[in-house]
Amino acid sequence: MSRIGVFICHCGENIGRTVDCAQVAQAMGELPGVVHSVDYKYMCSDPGQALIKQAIKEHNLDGVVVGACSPHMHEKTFRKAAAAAGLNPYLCEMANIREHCSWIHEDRAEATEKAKGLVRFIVEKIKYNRPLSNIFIPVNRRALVIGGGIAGIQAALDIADGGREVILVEKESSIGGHMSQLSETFPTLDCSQCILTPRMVEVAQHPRIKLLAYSEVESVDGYIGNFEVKIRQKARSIDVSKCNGCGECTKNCPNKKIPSEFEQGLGFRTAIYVPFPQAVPNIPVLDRDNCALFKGRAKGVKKQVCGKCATVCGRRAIDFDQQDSFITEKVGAIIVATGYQLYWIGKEQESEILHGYGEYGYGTIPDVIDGLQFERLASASGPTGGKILRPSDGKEPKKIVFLQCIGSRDRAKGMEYCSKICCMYVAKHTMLYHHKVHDGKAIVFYMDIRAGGKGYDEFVRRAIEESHALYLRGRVSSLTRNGDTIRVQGVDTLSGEPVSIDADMVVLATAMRPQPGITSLAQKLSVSYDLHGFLNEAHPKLRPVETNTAGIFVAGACQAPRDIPDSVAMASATASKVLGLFSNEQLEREPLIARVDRQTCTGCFHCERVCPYGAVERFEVKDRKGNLIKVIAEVNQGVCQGCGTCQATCPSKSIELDGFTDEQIFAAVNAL
Amino acid sequence: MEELRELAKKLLQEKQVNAVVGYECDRRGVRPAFVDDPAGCDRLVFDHRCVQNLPAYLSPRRTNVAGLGRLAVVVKQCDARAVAGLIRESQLKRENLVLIGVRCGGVAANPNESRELGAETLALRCYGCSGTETAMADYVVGEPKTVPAAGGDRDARLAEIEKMSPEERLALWKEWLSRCTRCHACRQVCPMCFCERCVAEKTQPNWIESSPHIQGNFSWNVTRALHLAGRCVDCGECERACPAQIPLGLLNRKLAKIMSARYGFAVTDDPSTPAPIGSYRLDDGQEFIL
Amino acid sequence: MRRMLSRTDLDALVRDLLGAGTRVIAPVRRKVQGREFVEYAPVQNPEEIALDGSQPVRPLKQVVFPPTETLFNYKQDKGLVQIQEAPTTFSDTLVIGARPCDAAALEIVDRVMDWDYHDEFWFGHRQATTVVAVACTDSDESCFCTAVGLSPESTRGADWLLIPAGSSFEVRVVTPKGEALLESNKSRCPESDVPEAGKASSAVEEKVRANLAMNPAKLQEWLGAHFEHPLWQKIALRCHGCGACAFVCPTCHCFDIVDELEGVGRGARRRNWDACQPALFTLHGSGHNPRKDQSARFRQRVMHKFSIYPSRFGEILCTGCGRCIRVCAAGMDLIAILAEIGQNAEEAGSTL
Amino acid sequence: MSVPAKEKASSFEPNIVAFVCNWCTYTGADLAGTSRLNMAPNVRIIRLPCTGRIDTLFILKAFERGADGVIVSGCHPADCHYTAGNYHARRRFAVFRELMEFMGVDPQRITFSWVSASEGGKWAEVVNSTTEKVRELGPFVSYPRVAHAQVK
Repeated sequence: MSRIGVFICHCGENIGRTVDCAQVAQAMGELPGVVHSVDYKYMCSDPGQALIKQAIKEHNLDGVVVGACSPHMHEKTFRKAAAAAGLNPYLCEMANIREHCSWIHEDRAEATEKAKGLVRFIVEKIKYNRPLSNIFIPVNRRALVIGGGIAGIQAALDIADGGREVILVEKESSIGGHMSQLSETFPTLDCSQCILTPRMVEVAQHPRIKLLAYSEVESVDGYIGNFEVKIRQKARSIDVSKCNGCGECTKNCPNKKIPSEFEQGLGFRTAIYVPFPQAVPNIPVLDRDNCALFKGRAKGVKKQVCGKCATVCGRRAIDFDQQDSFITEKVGAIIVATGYQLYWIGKEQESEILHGYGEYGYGTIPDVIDGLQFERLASASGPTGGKILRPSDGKEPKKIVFLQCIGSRDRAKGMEYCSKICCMYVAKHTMLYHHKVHDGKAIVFYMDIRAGGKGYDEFVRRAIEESHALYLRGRVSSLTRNGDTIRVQGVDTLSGEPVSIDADMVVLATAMRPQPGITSLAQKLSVSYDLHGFLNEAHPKLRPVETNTAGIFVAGACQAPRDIPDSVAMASATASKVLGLFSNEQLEREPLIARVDRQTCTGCFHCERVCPYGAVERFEVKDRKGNLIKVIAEVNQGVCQGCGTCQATCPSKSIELDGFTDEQIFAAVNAL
Repeated sequence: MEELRELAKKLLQEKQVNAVVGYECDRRGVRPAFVDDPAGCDRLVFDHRCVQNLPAYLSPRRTNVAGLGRLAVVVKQCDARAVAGLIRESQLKRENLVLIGVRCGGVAANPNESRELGAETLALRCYGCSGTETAMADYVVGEPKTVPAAGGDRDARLAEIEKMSPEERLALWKEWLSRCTRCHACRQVCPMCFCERCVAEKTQPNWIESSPHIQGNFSWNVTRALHLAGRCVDCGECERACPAQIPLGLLNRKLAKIMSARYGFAVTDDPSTPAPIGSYRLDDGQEFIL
Repeated sequence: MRRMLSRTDLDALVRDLLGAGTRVIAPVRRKVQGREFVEYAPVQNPEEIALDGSQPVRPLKQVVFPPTETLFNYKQDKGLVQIQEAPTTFSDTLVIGARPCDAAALEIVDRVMDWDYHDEFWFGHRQATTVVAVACTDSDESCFCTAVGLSPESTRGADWLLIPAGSSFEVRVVTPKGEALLESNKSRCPESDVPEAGKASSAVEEKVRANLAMNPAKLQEWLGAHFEHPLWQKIALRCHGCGACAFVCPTCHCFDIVDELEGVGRGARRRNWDACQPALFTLHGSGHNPRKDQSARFRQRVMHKFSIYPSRFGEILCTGCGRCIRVCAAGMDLIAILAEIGQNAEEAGSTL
Repeated sequence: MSVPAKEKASSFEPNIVAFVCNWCTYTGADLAGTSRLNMAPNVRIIRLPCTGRIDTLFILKAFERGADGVIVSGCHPADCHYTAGNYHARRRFAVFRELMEFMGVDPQRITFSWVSASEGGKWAEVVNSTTEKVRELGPFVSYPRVAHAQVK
C-alpha cells in the first residue's frame, strides 16, 4: 500500500479564488493510498517546501503529489525539495490545477470538481512511479565543427582556447566562408579580410584544432558524448604534406579562363587554383572538371594531354591519381555552422515553392547583379581592384538602383521570412559606392527598413544623409534593357507615383537560403529542419543554439538568416555549451528513457523502425553455454530522448518508457 | 504431385533439410504434414483443399517444429507473404529455409471440401488471384493452373456494413463479439501473431481484460486487428479457426483497404517492402486532425 | 406404455415456461455473413427451436458454466476492502434439445465440481436447470460417443430424453426433476399404446461405431505407462496450441480467476474459461514453464481426459461429441489419435 | 412529465479526457491558462511526452472507464520535439479512427488536433468545440462498457 502525500497549493489567490483547495485536499485524503493531504497558500515558497519535506519525514511518504501550477513551472523545484528530504525525486509529481483549471474556469464548484479529477490522475499515477536515478554517460571531450565560415572559426577557436580538441571540417578548399568575400562590414565599415584573416591563420596554427579543408561529413553514428563521424577528404590532386604553397602550379596552368566562384563569376581562375590569396590552408586544389588532363582522360585520350603543373612543381606534390579518402573521428559534440547561399533568382528553380524573378532578367542582363557580386566589385582585392565598374563594358556606373527584399518576405514567389542582413548591406553598398564614385547616384527600393541593432539605424541614416542615397518605398515590377542602361519600372508607394529610372547597374539584395545539401546533412545528424531547410533550434528562446538531438548545436546562418555579429555570438554560445558539456568526464541526464523487457521482447524491431533517434540496438540473448537464444531490442541510454513512440508501437508492450509507463498511464485513465 | 514428392525425397535424402512441411490427406480432408524421412514423402499432396498457411509453423513460438531442424516448406504464393513478413520482422532468416513454391489454382474455403473447386467453393482470398508461384521460392513445382472465377464481389459484405449507421454497426459487432469466448485461437493460428507474450495476456496493466465480456472482447478484437494492420497476410486462418463463428476476416480486410487507400500499401511476398506502421510520409493525410 | 409429446405440445410447453419467466435454451439456427450453423441460445418463442439433429457448434456447458462469471465485487475503502458476493442461486432454466453427449458431460463434470471443493456456482446453475435431451437422428465422421461408453440415445445428465418418432417425440423421464416436469405437463404427454418400433437411433449408432472402437481400460493403462513416448512429439507438431478444442469441449472445465478493475480501488473477481493448450496456462511467475512445448501440452489434454480423470473419478472426461475434431484448424483428429494409441495399447498388451 | 430530448441533452455534462504531448499541446494549454482563456470544464488532461507515446489502448480504456469523448493532441507536423513522433501517431490514429468507425464507434467522439505551444486560443477552441459536439452526441452509453453482460 502506498504512502502518498498530497499538497494543494492556493498560489495566493490564483488557485484559491476559483478552486476550493481545502475541499480538494480533503477529497484526496480519502483516496486509497493517500496518508497525508493538506492545502497551503504558497507551496513553492520556502515554508511551503518545508511543509513537504517535513511531511515526507513525518509520514514516511513514498510519493508526493503537488497540486499547483504547471510542471513546466515548478516540477524541478518540488523534485529538488523531495530529494532534499530523502525521497527519490522521481517519486514527486505535479498536478496542474492553475493553468489547466483555476485560470480557465469561473464556476467554483465546477473548477473544484475538475481540480479533484486532475489531482486524482496524478495520485493514481504516482502509485506506479519507480525511484529512478540519473544516467551517466562517458563523454569524449573533443568537438567537431562543420563549416569553416566565421561562425565555425569562432566556435572552433573558442573551444580550442578553452582547452579542448576541435576538428574543423570545411567543404571548400579554404576556410573563410562568405565573410572572406566581403569588402567592408556594417555598421563600422571595417575591412572584412582585415578582421577575418588573422582568425583564419589562428585556426591553422592552433595546436588543438585539426583542420580538414576540402572535406565533408559522410556519416554520423552514436550520440551525445560519443559520436563517431566519418569524414570524406575529397581528392585535391595535391599531396598536402609536400605542398608548400609556392604557387608555381597555378601560375603555369594554361587554362586561365574559368569563372571564379570566389569572385562570384566576375573574375577568372585557373584549373589548379587557390580560391583567394589569403586562403587557409594555402594549398591549391585541382578542379578536375576544368582540367585539360582530366578532360582528356574522360574522353579516353591515351596520351596525357597536359600536366604542366606537375612538371613545374618542385616538390612533386601534384598527384593526378589521388582518391577521396576517409577518416573517422570520435567526438562528444558537434556544431553545425554551414552558413548560407544566396537565392538564385533566375528562371529555373530547384524546388516547387520557389518561383524566381524572371522579370528582373538576372542572368541575362549582365549589369543586373546580386549583393555578393557587388561586394567583389567594391573589394580592393576583387576583379576590378576595388573600382566600381560595370560587368558588361567596364564603365563606371553613374546611377545604381538597389532592390531590397528580392525573394524575402514574399510569400507568393519566394520565402516568407526576412533575410535580415539586406537592409544593412544595401545601406553599406550605397555608402561604398558614394565613397568610390562621388558623383554617382544610389537609389534604393525598399519595403521597410529593418535596422535593429547597435549602431544599425544610425548607419542607415548616414547612408541617406551623408551618402545621399535616395530611398524609395516600393516594389519594382520589371527590369529591361534600354540601350546600355537598364529601365527600372516601379512604384513609389509613398507618393503613389509610378517610377521609371534608367540605371547603369542594378543590384539585387537576394534572400538568404541555407546551403545546398543541408537537408541531407540534417538527416545524417537527425536534426530537424524547417520548410526552407534552416535547421531547427531546440527552443527559439531558451535553447537557441541547441538542437533536439542532444550534443548537436547550431551556429550562424544555417539556422536562420544571421549577420556577422549574430553568427559570432551564436558560435561563442555553442562553444560555451560544448565546454560546459565537456566540463565533466561523464554526462548526467534524466532517466526518463525507454527500457526493454528482455523476457517478453520477441525482437520484431518495430521499435527500431519508429525510433527517431536510432536508439534501438540489437542484443543477443544467450544461454550459459553461449548458445544464441534470441535477438532482442536494447535501448541505448545515451541516444534515447524519451518520446515513447516505441512503447505505443510495441505490440507486446515489451518496451517501457520510464516516467510514463503503461502502468502509470493506465492508473490515471482508471481514475477517470 | 509426383514432382513434389520427388523433390521432397531428394531434399531429405541429400540432407538439405531435416523435414518437409507440406500437406497430407487425412480421414476428412487435408491437413499439414511433417515429413522427416524420404519414405514418408509419398504422403505429400497438393490440391485445392490445401487451405492451411504453413508458414505459421515457422514462428519461433512453435518450439516443437523448430526442434525438427532445417525445414523445407510448401508455400502457395499467398503463404509466402507470411514468410516475407516473418523475415521482415526478424523472426526468420531466409537462408535457414527451403521454400517449395507450388503453382496453385486457388483453394477452397475448407480443407474438408468434398466438391470440386468452383465459384461456390473458392476461398474468398483467392478472388482475383492469378495463382502464380512466389518469386521467393527455391523450387517451383506443379503445372500452371487457372483460378476459377470468383462467385461474386469479395467485398460485398464489407460494403454492406459500411452502408449501415454507426448504431447499426455497433449493434452488429456487439452481437458478433458477444460470442467470443477469448480462446484466442485467432491469434494462435495467425502466422504474424508471434509475440512471446501477447498484450492481451499482460495484467500489469490489464489494458485488455481477459474476461469474455463484451468490453474485453471489443478491446481484444480491435487491438488484434490494429496489430495486424499492414501485416495481415490475408490467409483467413483466424476466421476459419474461430470456434465462435465470428467473421474476423472482415476486420482484417477493412484494415487492408484502409492501408491501401491511405498509404498505397499492400502486403507482398517481398521481404524488403517496408511495414507501413513504423514508416510515415510528411504528406500523410490528416483530414481528420483539427 | 410410452408417453408421447407432439411438437405442437412441446411448443406449448415452451410457451408456458417462457410466460412463467423461465429461461429457455435450445438449438437455434444462425446465419452470420453467409455461414450457417446451429447453437444453443436463449429463445423468445418456440418456433426458433431447431430439433432437426444438427450439432450445435458450441457445447451446452456455458448454460451452467458461463464463459465469464463474476464471483464477487470489491471496493477498497482506505485500508479496508469491502466484498460483495455474487449470488449463487439462479433463475429457472429449461434446456430443450440438448444432444445426449452434451447432457452427459454435465454429469461427468459434476464429479470434479464436488470433489475437494463444492462449486456453488456450478451447482447453483445445475439445480436451476432442467435438461431435455433429444436422441440423435444424425451423426458425422467426427462423432464417437459409443467409443466412450455413451450412445446417441444416452440418458446421462438429462432429466428427460426425447426420442424422435415421426412428428412427435417419445418422452423418457430420467430423474425426479424430470418427473416434476412431467407432472405439470401430463396432459401434453399422453400415454400411447403404439408398440416400440425398436431402437430409434440404431442406424445412427452403427454409423458412430464405425468411426472408432476402443478399449478405454487398456487405453488408460497405456497412457499411464507412456508419459514419455515419441508419439507425443509426432502428434503435436501440427497443433497450433490454440485451445479451440478445449473451448468447444463439453467436458473441459478449466478456468482462470482474474481481478478486473472498474475504477480506483474497485473491481470484480471473475472466473473465465481457460484451456491447457496455450503456453501461458502453466507459465510460472519465475518464467519457468513445466509444459514447455506443445507436445507436453497436447499430451496433457489426452492424459487428463483418458487417464487422469478416469483414475480419479472413474469417468472418461470425454463424451465423444467430436467438436474438437470439427473445430481444429490444423486437422488434429482425436479419433485418429485415439485409434493410434489404442493400437499401441493392443500391441503393448500382447507383449505384457 | 418527460423531459424533452433537447433539454436532456443540454443538461448532460460530458466527461472528456485529453491525451496531449508535453511540448506543444500541454504548453499550449498552459498558455491558454496564463492568457485566462475561459473554457468548458469538461476536459481533463493526461500528459504524455509525445503523441508518439499515445497508444490506442489509452483511448479504449478511457471509453471503458466512462469517457464520453477523447481528445488526442500534439505538435504540428514538422514541430515534433522528437522530430517524428507525431508522424507515427498520425498514421496510428488515422487507421484506428477508421477501424473504430467501421465497428460503430462514432468518430466524432474522438478529436484529433495539432495545437502548438503558442496556440492557447486554439486549445480553448478544441476544448469547447469537442465539449459541445460530445454534449450533442449524448452520454456514450452504447459503448461496450455498459455491456458487462455475459456472453451468450
